[in-house]
Amino acid sequence: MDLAPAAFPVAERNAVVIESAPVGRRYHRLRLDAPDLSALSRPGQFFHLLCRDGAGSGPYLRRPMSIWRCGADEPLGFLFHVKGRGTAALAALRAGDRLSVVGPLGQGFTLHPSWRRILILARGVGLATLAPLTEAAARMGIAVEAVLSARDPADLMAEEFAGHSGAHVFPVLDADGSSDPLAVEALLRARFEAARPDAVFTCGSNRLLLLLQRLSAEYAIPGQVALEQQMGCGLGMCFCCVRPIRAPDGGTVNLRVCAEGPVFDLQAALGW
Amino acid sequence: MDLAPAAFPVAERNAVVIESAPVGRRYHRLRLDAPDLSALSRPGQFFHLLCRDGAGSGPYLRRPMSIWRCGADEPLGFLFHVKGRGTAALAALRAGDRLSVVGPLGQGFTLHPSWRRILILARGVGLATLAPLTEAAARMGIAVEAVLSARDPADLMAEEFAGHSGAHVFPVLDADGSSDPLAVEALLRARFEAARPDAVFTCGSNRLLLLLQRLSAEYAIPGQVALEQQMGCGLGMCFCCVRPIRAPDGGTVNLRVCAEGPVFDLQAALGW
Amino acid sequence: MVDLATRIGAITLANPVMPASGTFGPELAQVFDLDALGALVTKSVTPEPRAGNPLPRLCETEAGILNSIGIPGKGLDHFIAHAIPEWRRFRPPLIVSLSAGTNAAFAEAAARLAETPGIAAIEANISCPNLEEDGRAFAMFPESAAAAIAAMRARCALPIWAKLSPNTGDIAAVARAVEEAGADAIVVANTILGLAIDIETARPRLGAGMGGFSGPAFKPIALRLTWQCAQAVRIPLIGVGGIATAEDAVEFMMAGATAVQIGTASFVSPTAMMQVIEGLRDFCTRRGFTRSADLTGLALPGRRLAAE
Amino acid sequence: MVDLATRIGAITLANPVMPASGTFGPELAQVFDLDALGALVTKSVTPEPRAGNPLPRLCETEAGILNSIGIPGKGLDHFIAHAIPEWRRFRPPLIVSLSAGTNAAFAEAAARLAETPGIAAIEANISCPNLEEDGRAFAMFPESAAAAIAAMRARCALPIWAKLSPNTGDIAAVARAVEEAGADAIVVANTILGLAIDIETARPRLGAGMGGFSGPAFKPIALRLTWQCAQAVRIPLIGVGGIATAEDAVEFMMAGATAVQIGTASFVSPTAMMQVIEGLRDFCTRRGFTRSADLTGLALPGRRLAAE
Ligand SMILES: Cc1cc2nc3c(=O)[nH]c(=O)nc-3n(C[C@H](O)[C@H](O)[C@H](O)COP(=O)(O)OP(=O)(O)OC[C@H]3O[C@@H](n4cnc5c(N)ncnc54)[C@H](O)[C@@H]3O)c2cc1C
Ligand SMILES: Cc1cc2nc3c(=O)[nH]c(=O)nc-3n(C[C@H](O)[C@H](O)[C@H](O)COP(=O)(O)OP(=O)(O)OC[C@H]3O[C@@H](n4cnc5c(N)ncnc54)[C@H](O)[C@@H]3O)c2cc1C
Ligand SMILES: Cc1cc2nc3c(=O)[nH]c(=O)nc-3n(C[C@H](O)[C@H](O)[C@H](O)COP(=O)(O)O)c2cc1C
Ligand SMILES: Cc1cc2nc3c(=O)[nH]c(=O)nc-3n(C[C@H](O)[C@H](O)[C@H](O)COP(=O)(O)O)c2cc1C
Ligand code: FES
Ligand code: FES
Repeated sequence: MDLAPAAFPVAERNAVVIESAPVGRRYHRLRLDAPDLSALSRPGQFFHLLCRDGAGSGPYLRRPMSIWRCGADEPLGFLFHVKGRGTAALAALRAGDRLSVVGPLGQGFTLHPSWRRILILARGVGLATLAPLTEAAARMGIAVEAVLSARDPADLMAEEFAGHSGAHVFPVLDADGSSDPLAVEALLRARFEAARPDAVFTCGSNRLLLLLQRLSAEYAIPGQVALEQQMGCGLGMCFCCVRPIRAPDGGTVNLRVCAEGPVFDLQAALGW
Repeated sequence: MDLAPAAFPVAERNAVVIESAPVGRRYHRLRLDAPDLSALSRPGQFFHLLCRDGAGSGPYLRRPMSIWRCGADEPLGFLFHVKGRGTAALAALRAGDRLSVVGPLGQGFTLHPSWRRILILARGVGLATLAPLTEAAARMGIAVEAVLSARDPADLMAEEFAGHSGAHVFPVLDADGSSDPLAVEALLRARFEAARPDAVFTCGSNRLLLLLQRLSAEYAIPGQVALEQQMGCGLGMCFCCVRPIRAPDGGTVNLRVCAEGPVFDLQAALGW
Repeated sequence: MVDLATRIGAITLANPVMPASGTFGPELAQVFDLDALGALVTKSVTPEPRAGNPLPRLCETEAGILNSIGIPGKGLDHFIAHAIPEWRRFRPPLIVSLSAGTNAAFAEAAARLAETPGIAAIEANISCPNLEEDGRAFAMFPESAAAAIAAMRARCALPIWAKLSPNTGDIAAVARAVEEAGADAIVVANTILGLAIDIETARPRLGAGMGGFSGPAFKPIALRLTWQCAQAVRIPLIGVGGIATAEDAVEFMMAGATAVQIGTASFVSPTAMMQVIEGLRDFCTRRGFTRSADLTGLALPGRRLAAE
Repeated sequence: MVDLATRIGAITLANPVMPASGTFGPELAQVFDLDALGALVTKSVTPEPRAGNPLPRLCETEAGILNSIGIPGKGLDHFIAHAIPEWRRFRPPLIVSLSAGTNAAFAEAAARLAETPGIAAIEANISCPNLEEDGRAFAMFPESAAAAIAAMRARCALPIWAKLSPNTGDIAAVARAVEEAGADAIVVANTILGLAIDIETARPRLGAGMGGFSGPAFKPIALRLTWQCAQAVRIPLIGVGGIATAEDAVEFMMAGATAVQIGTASFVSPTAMMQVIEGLRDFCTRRGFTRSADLTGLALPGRRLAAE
């Protein structure tokens, strides 16, 4: 379906909910009918969602949510941890309800055509942010290995992550200690040695960010990280979503997660 | 079902909605499961309703609503004109939802056992306030004649008014001019002459209040009127619901519609 | 068991929750046992009878209300003769709210109330208009606020709680001034001036034009005022403004309040005060506070969280 | 067709709707054509670069938000070199919001902006802290407000809009003072100080402690401030505070505002300003107003409703 480029790159749209369903015990997924926006969306970008349930009740400000599924022939999908009032209102939406979205927003991940193999390291619902990257890599013939860290098997959502990307998933769980930093470091070293990735990506855990920064520096592998921060406008206007990011001159500069981010160079991000 | 008198005469109760249905084009009725409160309620009293629909969305303050149906073996009923945000939220309630009510509140109508015949004059949804009076009169063997004034047949709601009280209803409509003040005056004089009522009651129209005051003074027939006023607490604490009422000494005094009212002596009320 | 006992100067309350003046009356006894409250606070009484403002006296805004009731009442004589006896049916300490137009009138009325048995303290509503300052409230300026309190202090041995207004530019200065003038506690705060216009009639929605703004929308301002006063004075603070839940009450206590008042929330839920008392007990149990009084001032700069 | 043209002193806007400083940027051009706006208002620029406040810089309250961004920015030199050229891509009049710590710094910056082509007016953010008055905002007192405006007036030919603070005790006096000091219009109002505490950590939710309160919950206060200023000065008023719909905008105009600004509402609906412009046109059509300017001041005491 060939869409004329939207007059404006960012839309404020009341999209119809196609599917609203729980995932495991703590998560929920939504699929929306917005073909033009889904086609425009890039992995790592996000939408700013107005969390009002069917009857208009919910918190005042919008909530940022990574794009979990997108593409010309794919409904716009979000996968989220039901945490507070906003995500609860989203989880209360039923098919047929409308959800106000603003987006696609922010700078997504970058994949170089020359890359043949990438490694993904995600914790918890961070995998939602990295899922569309896996699909995109598969379409470019790039092999994907993914270390997914979660509390227990129920929380793993490997299927929600990999979809039909064919990514090779290495689950690590708190339940059996395999998600312990030392164990994860050993696994990463083994993968770096056995099938050296051209680039690494992470989202969702400060500890894993610091670990991946150290290892990828040691192995001189470039990387990217998707960060999170509380947001007001989501469009780069209010300066409430800044994070200190390492500047080329060695100092740090406050950059907007919603505008310069959410994806930053792995080595430039500072732990939070 | 013999109920121990409630420890406190006024309850704040989350009652379950048994029935929620539109009536005609502009009205709606609700029936609630609150047997003890329904048994305590007297004609002319009201409840203060928290107008939040199934999902908790609605205006901040409660709305006052007359008791339309009550009695030991009768669900608590309200019949209302869907007018603004509050009544719209009430109309959005579904059977099984909960509705927070405070009451029964206020002073109701008085019926003297010695009376044999009463006449009721109601405009629009004012008939909801007078409906339980009709039932009570019928139970006391008091004959009831009711002049119901409405825009057109669809708005008449004679059945919602009379229920099985056997009241004799005289409909007067804007549509055919029969609700014109002169026509209503002629009808009332005819009824006063043919079957002189021991007392008259009215609610819902300033014009009809003034007409009934004049005629019942001329025929020396005692009467009562149920008034309305915007409310804050509904319990007599805030003094925002006052209306000027004629005092015995000929002057006027500000009385609280929620505490001293809503029912006042017909001749004491001032037009608004 | 959590100890909710609350000391405000010489008075001890069973718990820190009481009604806000003007939003409470003996009529609430129809709903629950008023003896469960920390204290009872009356509608402001004025020396002379007052008719009150033209209607409408109340309107809704987003998450709050505007009111301009105009302190109607039958005057001090009627209050002492008829209202006090009715209030004496209840056990909690009785706090009489007093409004007057001049320092002398405040002092005279306070003296008469001091001689009336059964009154625990006087809440001086100095946020009402001062007729000798072209209608500006006493509590707008440190000097006029202090003068009213000092005048009462000289004629009345009962504890005096000064109720401050948010409409001043520097509430900390007003708080210090009333402390120096002898106030035993500070109630912060009365309503903040607001307006709503009906665009169909191009007229204010309230008969009197402007009105007092209260309810949840007002909470962040009232909490800030409490926080500022807590860092300016040593006498106990009573926080009021938009409190509807136990969480709200804990926020005000952590900002420095020793006790809290609940007003507009009782219109939405007449049992709100009971729910706050219960919720406060649950919070203290969950977080390991043996005395609710230990919450007071926890969030103030420089105070570590003791219970951690 | 309804004429939405709006005159503010020497400047004519296509309609009375513009953004509020700090809640708007060229990034909004990704969503709609900014040329449809009455005017463009920049984030406050400061003479020197500023890092801004510690995080979190924003939190939600009931029907509103608290913010303490701390006016981060790259300073005046960078603004004139890089930001102005970017703003010149758009047609509506450009209003540059200026914040400074002293009268001299205000005057110096205003002078430099006056020599920069493409600027229609300067919005003087005198609601920010005055470093020479121990951090109290210029707009807290008539004298300090007037001094800042007078200093700018002497060095800058551009129209100066004085943006006032709700934290003062007497905004009418401050309004009169800035009018006399040469302000061409008054923007009323900046955010009002508020606080929110996280009771689990017993710490303020904002990194900087207190913050500015804005959004729908603030509207009744901002509307009252506009109403008070409208009866105190003759220069045009620009109303701002909790406006999200055309009905809100009409309320402020009837209270005396010539134009309105929309801030926090754009966070909830980036197209809010467009909806207000459309809604204003519909209201005027429905109620028979041929010029939206005829709405200004309709609700003020003594003004009959012309259109009835
Ligand atoms: C760019 C970006 C992408 C995100 N993608 C996802 C995703 O794909 N799936 C998912 O489950 N979550 C994601 N999050 C986090 C998500 O925004 C928060 O979980 C959500 O805002 C919580 O809102 P709430 O009202 O349910 O929780 P509450 O705790 O009630 O929220 C209170 C406030 O804190 C803010 N907040 C709380 N947690 C976060 C957080 N982690 N990040 C940013 N703001 C927060 C909320 O926005 C709100 O303003 C993302 C965040 C960002 C910034
Ligand atoms: C004692 C009493 C009994 C009543 N019984 C009935 C009844 O049986 N059936 C029925 O249809 N209506 C009845 N009313 C009127 C009913 O309360 C209003 O229609 C309702 O409050 C409108 O609320 P809303 O939010 O839908 O309308 P809105 O117009 O949005 O209300 C705005 C504000 O005005 C107040 N208000 C508006 N109209 C009235 C009114 N007529 N009386 C009091 N306050 C009003 C509302 O309470 C609210 O505070 C009664 C009113 C009183 C005082
Ligand atoms: C209807 C109404 C009447 C009030 N009357 C008084 C009064 O007589 N004296 C007084 O000191 N405060 C009065 N107040 C202010 C309240 O006591 C309280 O300070 C304010 O409403 C803020 O608290 P809240 O948000 O919990 O209502 C009144 C408030 C309302 C809503
Ligand atoms: C995030 C944020 C940043 C703001 N920054 C500024 C600023 O830099 N300069 C200024 O004069 N006002 C600033 N304001 C105040 C707004 O311009 C406006 O006066 C206030 O928010 C009330 O309007 P609103 O309720 O429509 O937001 C800011 C407000 C917010 C919410
Ligand atoms: S959320 Fe406003 S700048 Fe990022
Ligand atoms: S509504 Fe409060 S006294 Fe009647």
